[in-house]
Amino acid sequence: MSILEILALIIPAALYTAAPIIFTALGGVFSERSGVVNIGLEGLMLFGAFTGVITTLTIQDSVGAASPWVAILVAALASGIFSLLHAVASITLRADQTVSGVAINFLAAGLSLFLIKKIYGKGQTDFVDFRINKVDVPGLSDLPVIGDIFFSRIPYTSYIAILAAIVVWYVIYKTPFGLRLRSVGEHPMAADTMGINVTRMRYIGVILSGVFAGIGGAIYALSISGNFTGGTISGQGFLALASMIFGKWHPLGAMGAALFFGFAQSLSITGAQIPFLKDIPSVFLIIAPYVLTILALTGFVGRADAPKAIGIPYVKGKR
Amino acid sequence: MQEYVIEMNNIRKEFPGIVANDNITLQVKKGEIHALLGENGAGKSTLMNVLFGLYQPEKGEIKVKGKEVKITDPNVANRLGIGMVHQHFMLVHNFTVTENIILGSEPTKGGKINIEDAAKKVSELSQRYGLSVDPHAKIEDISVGMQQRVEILKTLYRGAEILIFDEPTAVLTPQEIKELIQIMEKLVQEGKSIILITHKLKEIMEVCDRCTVIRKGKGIGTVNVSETNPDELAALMVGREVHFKVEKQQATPKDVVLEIDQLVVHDARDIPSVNGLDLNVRAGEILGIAGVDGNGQTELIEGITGLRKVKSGSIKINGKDVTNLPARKITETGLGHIPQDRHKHGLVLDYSIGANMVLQTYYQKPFSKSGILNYGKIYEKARKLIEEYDVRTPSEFTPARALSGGNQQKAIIAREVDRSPDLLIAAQPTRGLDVGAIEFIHSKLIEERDNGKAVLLISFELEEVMNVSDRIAVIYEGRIVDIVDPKETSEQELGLLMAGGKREREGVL
Amino acid sequence: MQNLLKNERLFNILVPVISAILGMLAGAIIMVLGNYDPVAGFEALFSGMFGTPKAIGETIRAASPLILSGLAVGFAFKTGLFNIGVEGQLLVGWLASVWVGYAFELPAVLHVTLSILAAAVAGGLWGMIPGYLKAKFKVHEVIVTIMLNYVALYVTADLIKRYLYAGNEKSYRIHESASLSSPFLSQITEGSRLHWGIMIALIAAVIMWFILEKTATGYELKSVGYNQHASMYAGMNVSKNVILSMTISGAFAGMAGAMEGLGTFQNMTVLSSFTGTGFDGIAVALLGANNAFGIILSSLLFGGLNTAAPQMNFDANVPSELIKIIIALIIFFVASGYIIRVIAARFSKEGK
Amino acid sequence: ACGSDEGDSKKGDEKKKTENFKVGLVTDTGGVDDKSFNQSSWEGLKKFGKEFGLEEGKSYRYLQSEKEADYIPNLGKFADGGFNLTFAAGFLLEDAVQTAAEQNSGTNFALIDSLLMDEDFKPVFLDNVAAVTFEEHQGSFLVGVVAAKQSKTGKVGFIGGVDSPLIKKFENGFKAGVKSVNPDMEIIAQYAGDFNKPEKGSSIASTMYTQGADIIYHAAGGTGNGVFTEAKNRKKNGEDVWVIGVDRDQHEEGMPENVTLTSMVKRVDVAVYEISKMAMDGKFPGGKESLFGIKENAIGIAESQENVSKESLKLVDEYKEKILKGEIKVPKTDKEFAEFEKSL
Ligand SMILES: Nc1ncnc2c1ncn2[C@@H]1O[C@H](COP(=O)(O)OP(=O)(O)OP(=O)(O)O)[C@@H](O)[C@H]1O
Ligand SMILES: Nc1ncnc2c1ncn2[C@@H]1O[C@H](COP(=O)(O)OP(=O)(O)OP(=O)(O)O)[C@@H](O)[C@H]1O
Ligand SMILES: [Mg+2]
Ligand SMILES: [Mg+2]
Repeated sequence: MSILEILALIIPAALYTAAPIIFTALGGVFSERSGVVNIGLEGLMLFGAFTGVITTLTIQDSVGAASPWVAILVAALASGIFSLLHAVASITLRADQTVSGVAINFLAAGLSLFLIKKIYGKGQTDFVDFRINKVDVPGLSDLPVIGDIFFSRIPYTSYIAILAAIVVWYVIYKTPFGLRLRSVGEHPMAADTMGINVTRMRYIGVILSGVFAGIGGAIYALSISGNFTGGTISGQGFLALASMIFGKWHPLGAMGAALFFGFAQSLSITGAQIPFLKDIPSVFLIIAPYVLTILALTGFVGRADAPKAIGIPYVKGKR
Repeated sequence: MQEYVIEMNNIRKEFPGIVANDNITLQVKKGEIHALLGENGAGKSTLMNVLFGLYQPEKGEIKVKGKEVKITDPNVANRLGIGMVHQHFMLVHNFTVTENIILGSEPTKGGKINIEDAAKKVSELSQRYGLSVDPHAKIEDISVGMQQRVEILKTLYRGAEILIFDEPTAVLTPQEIKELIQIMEKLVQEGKSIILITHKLKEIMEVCDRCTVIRKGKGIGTVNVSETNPDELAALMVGREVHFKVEKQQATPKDVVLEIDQLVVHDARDIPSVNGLDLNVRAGEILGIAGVDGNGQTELIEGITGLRKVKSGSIKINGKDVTNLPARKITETGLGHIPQDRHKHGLVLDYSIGANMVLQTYYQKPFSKSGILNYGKIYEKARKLIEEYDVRTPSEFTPARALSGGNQQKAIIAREVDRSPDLLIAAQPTRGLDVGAIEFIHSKLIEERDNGKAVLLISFELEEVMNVSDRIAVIYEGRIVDIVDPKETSEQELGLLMAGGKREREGVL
Repeated sequence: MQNLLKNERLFNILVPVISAILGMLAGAIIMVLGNYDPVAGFEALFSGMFGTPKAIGETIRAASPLILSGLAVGFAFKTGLFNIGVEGQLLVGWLASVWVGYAFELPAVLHVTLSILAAAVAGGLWGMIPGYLKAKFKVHEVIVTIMLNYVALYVTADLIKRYLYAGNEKSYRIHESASLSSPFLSQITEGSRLHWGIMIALIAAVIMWFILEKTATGYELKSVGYNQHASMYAGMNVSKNVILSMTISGAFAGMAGAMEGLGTFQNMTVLSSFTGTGFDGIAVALLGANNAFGIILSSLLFGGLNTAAPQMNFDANVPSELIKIIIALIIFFVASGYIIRVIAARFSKEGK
Repeated sequence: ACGSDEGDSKKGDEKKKTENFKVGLVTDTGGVDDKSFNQSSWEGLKKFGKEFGLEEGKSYRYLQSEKEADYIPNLGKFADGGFNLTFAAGFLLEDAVQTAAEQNSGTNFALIDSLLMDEDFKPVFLDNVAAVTFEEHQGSFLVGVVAAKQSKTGKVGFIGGVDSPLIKKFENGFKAGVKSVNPDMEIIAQYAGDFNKPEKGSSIASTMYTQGADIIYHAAGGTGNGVFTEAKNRKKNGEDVWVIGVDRDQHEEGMPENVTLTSMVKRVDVAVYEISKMAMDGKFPGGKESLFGIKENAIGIAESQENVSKESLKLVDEYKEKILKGEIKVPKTDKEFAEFEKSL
């Protein structure tokens, strides 16, 4: 295989697998930038995958090919509402945010399967009839060289994810909302003295994390797995969390990290069929994404500074 | 007709278990600088937080320009023209100056923050009041004095007519204090009114028109500053007479304990901050280091105590070379250290006050035997120190976090002095404390001196350095530029030396 | 003040207990909503937890690795670190114990000890990596431990395949001399798989309590967790303590793996997904307030609920996922229970 | 080979026998709707139960395992509940069956997909355990024949879940089938290392298709879902690619784009049904291996044959005959395959 052929294999695969992680990591950015730790991304993503699939299954006969797209919106809404649990516990009730996030993960896993069993009488759903397909982007996919690498056999959701990262960056760094969100995560009391409603901003941050993780989960289920089982979401949320930290709580950084994960993973898969990588024991290729991430953090990415007030419930007047 | 811009009548504010404000009345005239004076924990900040809408009072009324108002949150205060410069700065460290100022009322253009417009407005404001700042600098990169200007600009940006300054001078250098006072005067000329909280009676005497004194949550009264003097104010505040002049005998210096030779220490950005410094401190003397903040004091202390690597030069304690030894080795050689930042370095706030008392000695007998702690002995020690140093705490098991700043400081001093180190480094030991606590700490330092210990005092407060030290070393750009006798030097002269010696400068406070 | 301390202690116990009860109640409500018979459900659940000697034995057996993984999480928490990597450390510990249990032939007591030690060392080393990276390069331990979980999962599977493969996706069995299983314990519990591992878990709990509360090392570890700057000021070696803390935490996790390797299974399966015990450890530690004794109790509760889930399914047809929901709700209640504590603390403060 | 069809019992005593007969199934963590052998086992059990008028939930039922540690207690629950026979779905339950069988010598167990093994991995037999295994390599051989016959590119792929002796049977049988038809065919094989990672399945499939393979046979459980996803995406974009399903007729999974060429079916249900019946008739095949293959109609290619050409089907029948006659001995391991390939 030539390098270009290899890239034409790896890059689309990376973009394909990165999309759900990007969305979920962006959700994490919203929540943690507002000062609320979100270990619960995994659960929120799972809930999104769950609602995404059952919505598609329910409406596909009447809505048709648009159903997965509608389902993504429903999943966003559902996970947004689900994330309220985390918000109420960790903001209003001042629960330990890590604890609450862990509870979200347990709850999402238990509740979704419980409901699946209740609704369908079995432990997993059928496959959806309409998926989010990989497409050749009209026009662009015919471009020489980059057409095959960047615009062929990639679902639209991957481009939407990248676009979303840019939009989120703009919102967080260029708008009053973003400035206020960040101020609440860094120094809530300062924000309070400036008349910003800390509690409200944090609720918004957490709910947005639910919305984005829900989208991420739904995209995973509707573009990759095609159905929902207990194992559909197993670790992707944690990978998104890692991406967010790796990306230093920055939307574009998180996106870059998610793409890096996707790249390393597809390299490890494709590697088994690339001549000079073929002889390496497969376990090395399989662990490569994880080891590379650690090395990257150790070597050149440097220290990540979390938002200052993260994890600390805001209590008016407390120093 | 309105005599007062602000009237707070019979304010009562309770916290669980404590009445922070008990029937306090405060009336501020338009265009005056009104001092609010009281011991640590008297309830000053609380009263101001009530005025600013951060707290809701249980009882009492607030009138702004004669109209009764309910200040339910800071937004309401802002609208009423009340602005507050908080005791602990309310700045987001990784935002720019402009971002901090506009936060909450951002000018936008098409949904996007119009940062250029805002920066221009900030520049204009800062010029108008002589508060020079760089609108695009990040807070974490600018000095404390500069940060305070940002705090002031925040209130002005919102069009505040009544400004509250909560202990603004505690963190400033003499120069900065002088500048601040000029700024305040300018603000008053513009028709604004100021409430100033400070523990420094001298400042009150210098700039304030009237002064309201509160003690233990109760209003004691309001006096015209022109009709009173520092002694009377102090007595009003504490409820007894206070001695300002520290009583001390002539020092009898003996052998050299600390010997610093050609010391070079770099700061966090790897720039030489201490640059070829020589200094000796003898047993039985207090050597004060005077200097403007940022001339290498922090790095000097960190170098001596082993918290920062020394680039070159040597440090000897009792003749033993301790250069670049681990911090613990240096401590064991005979060093006591009252750190500048008591929350960051001095205490583990989540540990009980008892556990904090053995922070330097927990691994030694009798507190620890073959690695096993003896909590009986630890708390016994703690009880003794609490008693001896009058640390006000419910018990030795109370978390250090729950103590007031003054009592936290006393605990640190108890711990460090009790080890009876040959060299005691005291960095800003009285920052933010009331006169009672200051008196206590100064007397402890002198007691140590009289016990034949060497004391190195670093302070930005000239008055403190002048009062307590036996000799004063002036630090400038990482070097000791002169050593003077406090009895033969005026604050004026010292200020000149601190500013670089030869250059013509007006004297400082 | 004395009162306050007493109240505080009371609340430390009361909040988890109330939460557990509320969690069960919520479970009952869900059963009713889901058209299941809550009476039958709970009958089955309780009988599955402690209804028979065998059920009790199985509950304790399931609790053993949970205690150790809870200790691992709790120990790190107490020293200011968040070890999400317990799962990975457990896996390498499991493998190490099985390896030593299989590859050597030694007298029983020695062999068991050595196998457990191997697990502790392997888990400790695995935990040391994020500790070292945090200390030296300031890399966030959460992300490193997440990554290392995956590395452990794939590497242990590969090592079994390469060196210990007995077929059917599992390793060789350990020798009898390395086994923790006990015919005696099994007999008194009427055929459960209860093994001596519970003793090790209990001893480990005592060790954790002792290290943290009674030793100078514990004083340092906690101090570094609370305030690195002050610890440095006090002459402690911050890097060393961070590494040590993660190592000890990892060692506990590794021993949790030994519970599976030497106790329950006597071998290791080539796993393609996580056991979940490491993540359950987070819940256990939280419910147990990171306190050694609390962790034992919460492990018994969660261990019991987990072992009883199939029983509930078998007898009352309630999907076993309900247990996960109940556990999640208990965690929520515990977490939010702090508000109860705050309210009560205020009351008692006023009263004094 | 065992598993005869002679269980046709007389109507008369059937009633009596069935009255007290209880049969259970312990699944692995997959559950009875995993579209794989758990599901297939349960279907067999249901068929059996319905046919003999047993009451579901009481006389025949299943219990899903949540985790590895549940296997033994779950088997024990059936034994305690007085079940005459309990099936254990999957080789992962081997240890558990051994332990449970020893503890409950009064009841019978049947282990699907494996023999019991001792410490040195030598087969052992217990009188109350029937070991039910399948000749998946034979079926894989047949779908290999179809693949070789219908590939237009001369290149086909195989994707396995995890690299284990069981899945190796699928791989080697498939390769042997392909090579038997056309020794020049190129076969790419890769293992995902996981039965539940659809994104890996999709990426591997993508790589294989891009390299020119037009037919992929998967034996990868949930990971295989990704293979279908990839094939459907490609077919939608006009590429002529196919998937060969595994275990059950996976025609459904290929819809609506219709990418399932055929499937290798492994009729666990047939085996479960047969063994249950034998047990009821007092002919429980304990203490030995019951092998199910083409002969027993338990292995073969799927019934949905709309995408398989006439010629392929004919060829499949020919090879089936040869296998049944013993003319072809289908390889199971890498070593056997190497020898097989040499002999071609
Ligand atoms: N948020 C709070 N919760 C509970 N009690 C508080 C709180 N803030 C202040 N207090 C109590 O109110 C009293 C007054 O505190 P306040 O901060 O107003 O004192 P202060 O006069 O500003 O002291 P200082 O000079 O040290 O700044 C203190 O004794 C303290 O016990
Ligand atoms: N949030 C709070 N809850 C309870 N008590 C508090 C709180 N904040 C402050 N206090 C109490 O207020 C008292 C004084 O606090 P404060 O911080 O004003 O002390 P201080 O002497 O001014 O310290 P500093 O010099 O650091 O400003 C202490 O007794 C402290 O326990
Ligand atoms: Mg104060
Ligand atoms: Mg104050």
